[in-house]
Amino acid sequence: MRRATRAGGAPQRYSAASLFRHGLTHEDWERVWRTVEMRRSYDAVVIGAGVHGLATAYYLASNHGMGNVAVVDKGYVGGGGSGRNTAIIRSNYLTPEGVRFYDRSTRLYENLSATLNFNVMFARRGHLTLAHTDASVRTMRWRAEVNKLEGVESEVIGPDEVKELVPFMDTSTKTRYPILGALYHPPGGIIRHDAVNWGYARAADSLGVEIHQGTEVTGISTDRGRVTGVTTSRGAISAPVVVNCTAGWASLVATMAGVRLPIITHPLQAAVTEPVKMFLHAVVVSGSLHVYVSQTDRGELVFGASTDPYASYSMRGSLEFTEELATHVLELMPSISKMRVLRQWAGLCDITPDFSPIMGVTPVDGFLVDVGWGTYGFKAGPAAGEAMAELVATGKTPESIAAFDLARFEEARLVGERGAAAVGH
Amino acid sequence: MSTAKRLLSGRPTKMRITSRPGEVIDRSKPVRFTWNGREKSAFEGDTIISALAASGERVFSRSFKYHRPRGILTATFHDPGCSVQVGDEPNVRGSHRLVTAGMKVTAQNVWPSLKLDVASANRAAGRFIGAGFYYKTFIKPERLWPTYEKVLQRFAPGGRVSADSPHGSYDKRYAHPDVVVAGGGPAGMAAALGAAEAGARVMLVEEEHSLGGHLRYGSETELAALAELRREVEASGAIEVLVNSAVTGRYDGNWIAILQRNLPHVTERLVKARAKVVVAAPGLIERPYVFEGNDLPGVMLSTAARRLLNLWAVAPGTRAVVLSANEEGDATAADLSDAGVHVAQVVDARRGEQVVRARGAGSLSEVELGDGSKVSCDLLVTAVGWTAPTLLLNVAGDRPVYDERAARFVPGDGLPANVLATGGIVGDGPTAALVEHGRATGRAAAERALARDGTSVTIPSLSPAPHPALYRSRTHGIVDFSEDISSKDLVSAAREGYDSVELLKRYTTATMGPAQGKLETINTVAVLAEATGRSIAETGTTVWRPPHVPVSLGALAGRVLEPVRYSPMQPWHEAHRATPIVAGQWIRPEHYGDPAREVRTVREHVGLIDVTPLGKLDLRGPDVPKLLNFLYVNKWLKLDIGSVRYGLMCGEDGVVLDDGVTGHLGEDHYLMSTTSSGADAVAHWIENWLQTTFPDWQVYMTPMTTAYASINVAGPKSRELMSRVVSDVDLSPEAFAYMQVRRGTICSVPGCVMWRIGFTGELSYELHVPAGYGLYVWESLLAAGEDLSAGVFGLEAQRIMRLEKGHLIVSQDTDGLTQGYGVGLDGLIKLDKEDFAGKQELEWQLERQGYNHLVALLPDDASVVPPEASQIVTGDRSIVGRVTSSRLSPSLGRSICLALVAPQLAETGKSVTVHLPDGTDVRAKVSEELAQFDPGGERLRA
Amino acid sequence: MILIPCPHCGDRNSSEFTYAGEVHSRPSPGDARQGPWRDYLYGKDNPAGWTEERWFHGSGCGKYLRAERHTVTNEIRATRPEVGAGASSRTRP
Amino acid sequence: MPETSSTNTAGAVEVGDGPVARSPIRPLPPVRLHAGWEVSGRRSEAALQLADLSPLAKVHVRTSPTSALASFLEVGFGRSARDEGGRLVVGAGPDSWTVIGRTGTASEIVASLQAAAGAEPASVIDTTHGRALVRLTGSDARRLLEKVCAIDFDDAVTPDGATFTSSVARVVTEVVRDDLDGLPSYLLACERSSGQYLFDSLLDAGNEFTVEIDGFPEKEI
Repeated sequence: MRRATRAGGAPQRYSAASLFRHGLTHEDWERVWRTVEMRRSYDAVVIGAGVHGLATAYYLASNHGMGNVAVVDKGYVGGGGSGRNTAIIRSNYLTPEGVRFYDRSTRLYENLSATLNFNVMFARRGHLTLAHTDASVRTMRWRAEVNKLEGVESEVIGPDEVKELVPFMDTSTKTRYPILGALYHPPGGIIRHDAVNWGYARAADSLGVEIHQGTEVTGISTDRGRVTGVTTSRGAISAPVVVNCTAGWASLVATMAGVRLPIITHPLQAAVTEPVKMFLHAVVVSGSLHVYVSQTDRGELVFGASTDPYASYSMRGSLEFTEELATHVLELMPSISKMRVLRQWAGLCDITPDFSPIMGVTPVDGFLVDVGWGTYGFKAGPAAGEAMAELVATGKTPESIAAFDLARFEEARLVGERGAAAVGH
Repeated sequence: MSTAKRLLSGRPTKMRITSRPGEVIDRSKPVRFTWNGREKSAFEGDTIISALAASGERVFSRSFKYHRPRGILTATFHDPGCSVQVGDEPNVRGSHRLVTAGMKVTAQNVWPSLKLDVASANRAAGRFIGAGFYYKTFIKPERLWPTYEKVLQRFAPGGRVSADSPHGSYDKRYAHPDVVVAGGGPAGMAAALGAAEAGARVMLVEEEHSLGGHLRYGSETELAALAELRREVEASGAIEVLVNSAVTGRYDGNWIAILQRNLPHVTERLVKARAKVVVAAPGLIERPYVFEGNDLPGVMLSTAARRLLNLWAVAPGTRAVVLSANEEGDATAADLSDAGVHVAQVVDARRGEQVVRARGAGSLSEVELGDGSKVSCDLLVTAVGWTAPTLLLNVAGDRPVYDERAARFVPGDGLPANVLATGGIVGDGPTAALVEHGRATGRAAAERALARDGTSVTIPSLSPAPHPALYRSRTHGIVDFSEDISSKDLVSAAREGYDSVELLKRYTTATMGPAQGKLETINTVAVLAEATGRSIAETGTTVWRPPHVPVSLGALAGRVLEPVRYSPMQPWHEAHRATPIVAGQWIRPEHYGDPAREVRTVREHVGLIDVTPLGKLDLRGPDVPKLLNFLYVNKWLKLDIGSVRYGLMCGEDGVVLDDGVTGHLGEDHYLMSTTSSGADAVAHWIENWLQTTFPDWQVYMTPMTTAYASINVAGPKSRELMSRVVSDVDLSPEAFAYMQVRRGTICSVPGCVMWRIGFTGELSYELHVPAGYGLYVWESLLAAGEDLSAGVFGLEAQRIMRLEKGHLIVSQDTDGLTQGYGVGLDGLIKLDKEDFAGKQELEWQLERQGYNHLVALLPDDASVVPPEASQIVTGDRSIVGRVTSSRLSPSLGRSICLALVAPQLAETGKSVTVHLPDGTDVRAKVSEELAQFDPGGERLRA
Repeated sequence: MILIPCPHCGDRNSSEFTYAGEVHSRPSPGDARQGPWRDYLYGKDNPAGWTEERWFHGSGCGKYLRAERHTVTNEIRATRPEVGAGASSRTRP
Repeated sequence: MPETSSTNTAGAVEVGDGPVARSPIRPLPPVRLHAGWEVSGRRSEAALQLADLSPLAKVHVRTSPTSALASFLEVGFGRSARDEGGRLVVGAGPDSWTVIGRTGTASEIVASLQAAAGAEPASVIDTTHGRALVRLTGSDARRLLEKVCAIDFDDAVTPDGATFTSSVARVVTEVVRDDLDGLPSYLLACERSSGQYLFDSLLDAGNEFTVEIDGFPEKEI
């Protein structure tokens, strides 16, 4: 096994000082990652250059010294769900295993800029999940209680406190869906998703990982129940371990290895408005109204909703999505009716029956999956990458992801996030 | 006196010139408005910017990053430097929005003022804050990032919203035109005419305030052609014209979104048109040229100059240099001269002449040419080529291809049959050629829309004219004016490795601003191609995403349509100040002031509750028993007429789905009740089985939820009360026993169904009354029970009483994984039935064991009510259950709970630790029975 | 908005329907083993291409129908009733 | 606490002469009793009118389209027609019909249909109390409906007599085009509890056409 090595010596440091120097000299910056010839063999192949694939490769190299790894992607770095999500970070899940896992991820995110020497702009904004019914208040309290027992900051707050955090919110009782309270999760926030992808890619590259964009996996080779490599649009690669880190196409990639997944692919749409001066600090989610919204540092509102109601691989977006979204946003904040939607887009989400991911081994030896991330994949990237890297390197499933194995469906051990994750961003 | 002389003579800055043949202003109607608090005058027909330009203003905003002054670039909707705040409306497109009397216009993105702009210090730092600089700095220490972030947020572009702005009035409309023509220039107008002539219903959509496209600011011949086209469109009875409206996108099934902005009674309206065929005729967008100083106020596109001159009679400057690579440029030079603007020099790019840089402090004063010569001027007009706005084609699946000869992207060959294109997006030509192409395309569209043969329609060819490929001069300048991205930024990012269009776009944010790539996409691609040594064709272009123009949230939301459902007794509830609770679409009384008193009324006397939202399904047919036997976990093949039975439904995964009672009313006739929230789901569930799996079963299911007003009469005196209002049913305990159903007359209302069941644990009758009589019966019952101290109770009292009785509420005391065993109803599940929904999983659940159990918990301190969702924990704080329901029981004078707990805790007398939300722990004991009140059920069966 | 040719009502917006997903037949109750049963509950083909699926026309005729839909383009090439109700299937030309 | 007088806000009718039935849509004054139902006696002359017809008898039929009862009903799915008794027979679904008759005639209708069904399987249910029914009449009716319903109301697609079920203002609604004296007119029926909402939504959408409420009509159906 090749040990991880610095591909081109120590990577160029990013800092205010280096920025200043470059400003004076006008030298070109070093390339963020190399473009190299694809080799015929690696210690592991990761399919998908999104945050999960890149983080897996990065932690393989950084934590386990395994740098002889190829990340292959049919598109470009961060071009799938990792570049299309609404970049919300939180850990206020419902089940203890979920809370622990996402808490780990949030903590990795909090330090990620320094870890990767790339400013990923994590901004702790506070995260509000609104409750409009007594049932929903109960669920919020359930989440708050589990969160606190797991050491995660969460609290159920009342309409007055909601109003204090979000002055634009209509917290009167006159609305069709009055706000009865909210789950307030101070550590929640937003991040620059592209920066995370690029930061991981750059850091992994500097440790020897090769990133091959524009390289589509067309087949997965197996021999007597063991994976032996992949075939790609640019030739075959042999590898004893293949990790499926795709989103949207997870079923199709798994099928190449003969593995059937309990996944349905749904489009998830998002939209952004024209910028206005900052007025919404917190991240606001309403499960009942199927909407979540935050305001970026650039002043744009970024919105998302629940997934489209039918299976589809279409990323064209729909009008009804923006209509529903606007209806519900204005239900919450009627005074922003004059703000305008600038752009809408869609990504693909792999939804599992229990709204929880599938991580770990499959019936095919060496073929691992890190899939089924539904609408909550981006926020899990670092923790999933870290755990998948450990699994690849040690061959043992880490405790943190044991509950999320593929076999749970055949063995009826579903994870209980179903109640909390309907629109859980 | 020429404009130039007049202006140079030092008179007030009046740039308005004498009347132009195509001008759209009405000089007889002056309008006054304010700009940054100062009063300004305009004419009706002026846009905000044309009026300000007429008054001599040149700077309308500051750029996003470097806070450079910005003036007019395009004089169209997409003018990047001309967004302004109008009253409480941010980001108004000043080059498009018409001035109205009293309008309060202010500049955005300036602090503290347009003229004195401290942030422009950023300009000096420009060399250090190129694209992507954020990613490379503010990394350490991380705790300082929020502080940096706050600073950055101050410089966020855009206007302001205010928390007290009214929602405003918006609207939507569905339409079903045969043909939608997107774009009302000459080709679009002709297409509409062609389609209408062929018999189609047409919707013609134009972004500007009137039809005509570029003809509006064209030559006299063009104006004459326009007049003729307008006359024809008006004369046609089959064309609906929407001006100041834009096709914002095309979605699956030719679902066309149109934003209509020209209506008197609503701010904006979203029209959703299911078009049979759509014709894209958006025309062309002129693209800016990249060179140093290209964003100085005074540097503008040739179309901008012509629009200012010919539509609003505004001189765009006094002394002009014209960089021309095409006829439009030449025509602009001619128009400028004609209007009295001195054209100092025409730089002919077709002869290799070049503009290298523009200079000026605050606005343009000098242009440097390719030969090094310098020309002083206050206006530089560029005419270097065109961009085809292909959004509609893109979203229909077409991928535009780069036409090297014409130096622009043109439609590919991937259009579906229900999308056609015409006009400038397809090719160039004189007006007659555009009209001819448009008319034929319109006819072809109609043929397709009306599903006719269509072979008779020949569409003449229209191809893009050759054009020099001019993107960037030998200096660097701004590429994305909204995002303040220079060509230098792009080159540097490409060299860093962000060298595909998508990566470059994301890294630099080029094309991501308010103009959404309409002005800057091609230049971005060209600069990237240059930086990577690839051709433009190889580099490709980004995908245009909807909407074509920004759409207000108000228009997208439209009229507020949120269905609400009311019971027939709602007027009474309102009159008696019931506290409402929203339960799905239903608005129900939670209580009438004092739930505890309402409980006592029921426990001691008799109370009425409105339970109309309970799902009620009428089931008829010989196979109903089979259906019930399949849906419920218990047995249903033998149920006497006149009896009701409780049943539990599970999904195929064994998870508890719903519960309720079903009564056997008559031969092959049953009435099923479901939970209120589960009514629709159960109806679908039943239809699903009947239609997809058991099509041979003869069952007709009819939802009857609101055909009946449902009233539960509960309490020890309920039989007494019932006896006063029911004459045709023997109410004696022997004749009408617990779990039986009778049909009869209540308060003289025939056709009522009554069954003896009891969620509250008291002797009670659930009455289903023909809904129109609901209010009458409710009031009559109360009147009849006055001396029995009859009262009403709401949902809260009912919840308390059901908890005293230990009855579960599906989805409160169960969750998304709770299977049938363990919820206190194990005896109900009959695994010896051949088949029922969920049977397999329930069998395996039983084999597997280890599932949670629903138990009643009694806190040791009877005054403590653990909030619902309080967790039950072990000594090491691991979670072993949770409180699902809890209340202070008025009947027992103590707190009571239901809880789902791990199996090892589900033993009578077991003491558990309940962790309260306030962080404290309390102890509670598992009770023997789920019911704490009358566990034997004697009151119920009285 | 997908336009669904309801075999009973004609072309209607997909918002009138509830998506009921891939069609999987129910293992016969007598001999259900865990593997096939759990696959019936959770397993999915999830193809990127043509698929046969059920929709429920809740805001229309109240009938289930089968549709052949392409999951990438969302094109529907044929629909037919789930049970015979007198209406014929619709095929797009 | 119990009240003996009617709490109906229109409140003109005294309780006492037997049961009073009420529409889910609160009637505008003057309120009168008609066949036991409270109805509005208001008269409008507006060009666009909305009237509450909920008291009319409504009978829901389910049977096979090949049954004797189906041929007795004659009308096919998507169409509507008056029978000899002046009742409106609506082909509401592939195997369902709605028969609308004058107020108070539901049991007659049920009896006649049950007789026609004979021994064949059928479900004949009086849904008078389960459905709200309104009528929108006027030349702008189509333009109003186009704001809240995605169906094509063009004469070629939805002529007089046409019927369909679709979403109107987001409520599942049975719509029957039933022109009155040459004026476009539409009957709209939805489940009862949403009746007031549907009525209010139509009024709101009709604001720009100055729609007015008309009382219960002389000619009921």
